[in-house]
Amino acid sequence: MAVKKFMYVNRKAPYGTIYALESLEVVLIGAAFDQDVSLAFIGDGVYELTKGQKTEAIGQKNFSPTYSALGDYDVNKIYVEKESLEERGLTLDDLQHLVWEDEDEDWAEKDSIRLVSRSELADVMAEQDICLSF
Amino acid sequence: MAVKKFMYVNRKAPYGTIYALESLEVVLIGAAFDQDVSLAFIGDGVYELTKGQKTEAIGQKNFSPTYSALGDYDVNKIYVEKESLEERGLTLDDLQHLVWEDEDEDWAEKDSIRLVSRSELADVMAEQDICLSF
Amino acid sequence: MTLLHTVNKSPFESMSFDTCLGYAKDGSTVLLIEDGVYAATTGNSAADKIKNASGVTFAVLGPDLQARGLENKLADGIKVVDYEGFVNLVAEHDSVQSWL
Amino acid sequence: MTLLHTVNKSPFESMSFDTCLGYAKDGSTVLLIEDGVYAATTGNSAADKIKNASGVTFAVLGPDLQARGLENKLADGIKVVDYEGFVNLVAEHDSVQSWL
Amino acid sequence: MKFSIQINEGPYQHQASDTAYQFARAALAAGHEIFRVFFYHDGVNNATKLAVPPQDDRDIPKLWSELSKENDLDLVVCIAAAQRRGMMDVDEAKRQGFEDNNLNEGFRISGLGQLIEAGIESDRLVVFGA
Amino acid sequence: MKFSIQINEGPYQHQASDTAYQFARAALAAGHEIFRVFFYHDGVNNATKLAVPPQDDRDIPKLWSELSKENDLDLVVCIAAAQRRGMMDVDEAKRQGFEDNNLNEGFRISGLGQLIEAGIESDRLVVFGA
Repeated sequence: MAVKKFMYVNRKAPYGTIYALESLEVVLIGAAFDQDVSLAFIGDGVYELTKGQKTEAIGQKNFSPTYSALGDYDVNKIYVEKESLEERGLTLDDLQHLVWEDEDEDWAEKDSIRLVSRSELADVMAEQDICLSF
Repeated sequence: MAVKKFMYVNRKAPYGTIYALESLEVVLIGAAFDQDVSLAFIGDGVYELTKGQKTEAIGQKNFSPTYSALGDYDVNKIYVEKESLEERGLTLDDLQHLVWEDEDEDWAEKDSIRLVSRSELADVMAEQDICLSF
Repeated sequence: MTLLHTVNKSPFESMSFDTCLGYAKDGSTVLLIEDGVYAATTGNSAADKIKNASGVTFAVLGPDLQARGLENKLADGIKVVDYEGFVNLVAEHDSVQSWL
Repeated sequence: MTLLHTVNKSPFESMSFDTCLGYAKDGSTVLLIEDGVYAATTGNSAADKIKNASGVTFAVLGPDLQARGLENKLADGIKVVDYEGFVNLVAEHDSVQSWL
Repeated sequence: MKFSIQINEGPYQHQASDTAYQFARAALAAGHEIFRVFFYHDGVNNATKLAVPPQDDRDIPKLWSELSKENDLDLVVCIAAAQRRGMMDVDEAKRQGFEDNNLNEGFRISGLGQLIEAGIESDRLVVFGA
Repeated sequence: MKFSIQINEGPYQHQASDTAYQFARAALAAGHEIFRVFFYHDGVNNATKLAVPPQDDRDIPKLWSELSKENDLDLVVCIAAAQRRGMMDVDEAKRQGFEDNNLNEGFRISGLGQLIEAGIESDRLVVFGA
């Protein structure tokens, strides 16, 4: 069976609702299926990737470290929408630095996050077979 | 015990979510408690009052006729925010005509809906003892 | 490849509709369902945005528009479909993105 | 009488914050909680709106701001409270309106 | 001061129940009284006794149940909302002919009048929702 | 054509499950196949057998259960989401030491892999949520 293009579209902030966490759980399970996987972070979804999340006082589990493990699962196409960051007063420096190791280039460490414009991301989205929305 | 001012703040459109329906259920039960009751319709809440709702095809119960019964429950302070109507391209003519009968004036029929500006409604809200939000 | 976008939120309370328009490329279709149908009505900012989105087809789920009492407020140029029409739109496009 | 307003939605996805500002009269307090805390951060349109809302006190729930990793982005003039401070704000005002 | 709390959303999906719980704990710690916590809409789902969240996560229904036990809190689940969504205590389950029920200890099912009464009897009502 | 459906919200609170149901019926009527309906997030609450909605209202969990029976639909409830929210079939309830369970006929509990498989095996996946 041919590999399909799966895009996980993340548009919700973490902790206020569970979508971000349960979306990540699908990504981790889905990684075992050897499909062509992309993650898109749009709108408030970009807040899922902020550095320095500390959740003790709200009584929830901090799941943000899991994003940095995605590279180990061969999930390394992580699209972050430029306009969404700018609208929120954020830059890439406010987000975690996510990397993966490229087997084909002697395990060279490469950036997983691709900062793209809305228009560029729209092109990537239009090429998907499956868009999973949460 | 002194009568308290209760305001039911309705900000959600009907059918897409259950808040409008279940809010109305509270209003009907609450009417038996002889408190000073107001309803505010703000934002998408104004859509709760549109005329001509026909819900057969979506499989849900049309609960909009219940609003016209509120007058019989002595619920007759129904504030509709002017700015919210205008932003949506609606006028009072698009809404149900809600009335009540004034016992003190020989059961004269009077309008229940009070079209008010955001600023006027803010003043009314500030006088409440209890704001119930759905 | 062509994409079917669905929007189920009011354009007056949520940014989902605006975000969707940013992703709706030429040749794609935007289907308004549930509380998203309010964007299909006349005399407001959503109607203007739809008019300006050239190259994109707009459709609205009739049952949801009827339920909300706004059939007579339908803006020009928006196709009304029933659930069968919704199914057809899904079949006719290559994939579906739901702007929840 | 004074009103405590709470907002628990992001100002970038929902209109709740804007609507709340329209109802926040002089002497009232707006408390940002849950996803509402994003309005308390710098460098965006929400920060400008807060700056322009003179006569209104703004507070943010610290635990929610920390959880979201944005303590260092807190805009000027917004008071940080913990859950005890939230309780105190409720007690100090005559009633509470939650902009859900 | 006497507080009441209304919760409109179920556990986990939204933060509403978490925030309400932290608020309730802080209010009790500060010496306030909580007259009632009223679970409405999907909020009724906080009353389940069948939840088994992951071990490294909080158990929201259990937290409420324990807080109730420690502080003699009145946790009221709206019956109309509960029936729609499948929350049943043992008596209601019997009445409906079900062999199973799912209401946790510390919660009781009652009518919407309990919410209005909470508004009348309390100095403040705070609503948590989505 | 082969469809799959994902439902992210519970019954009644949001229209998601209603719309998905109408969509599924229309798809079947038009001769399409539905490979799977996957209930995720609060969507797992659609699988309850304990709901008793008002008599003049639709019974959403029952509608799904009946549609499943008539069309041999595969209704899958995510186990991780279900455990958080207190949805239990009889086997899982026994494993967890509960005397009660609440999963309706026609639904089965399984893992998230079933959602990915649905995406792989189907021509289209449509997500309904809030």
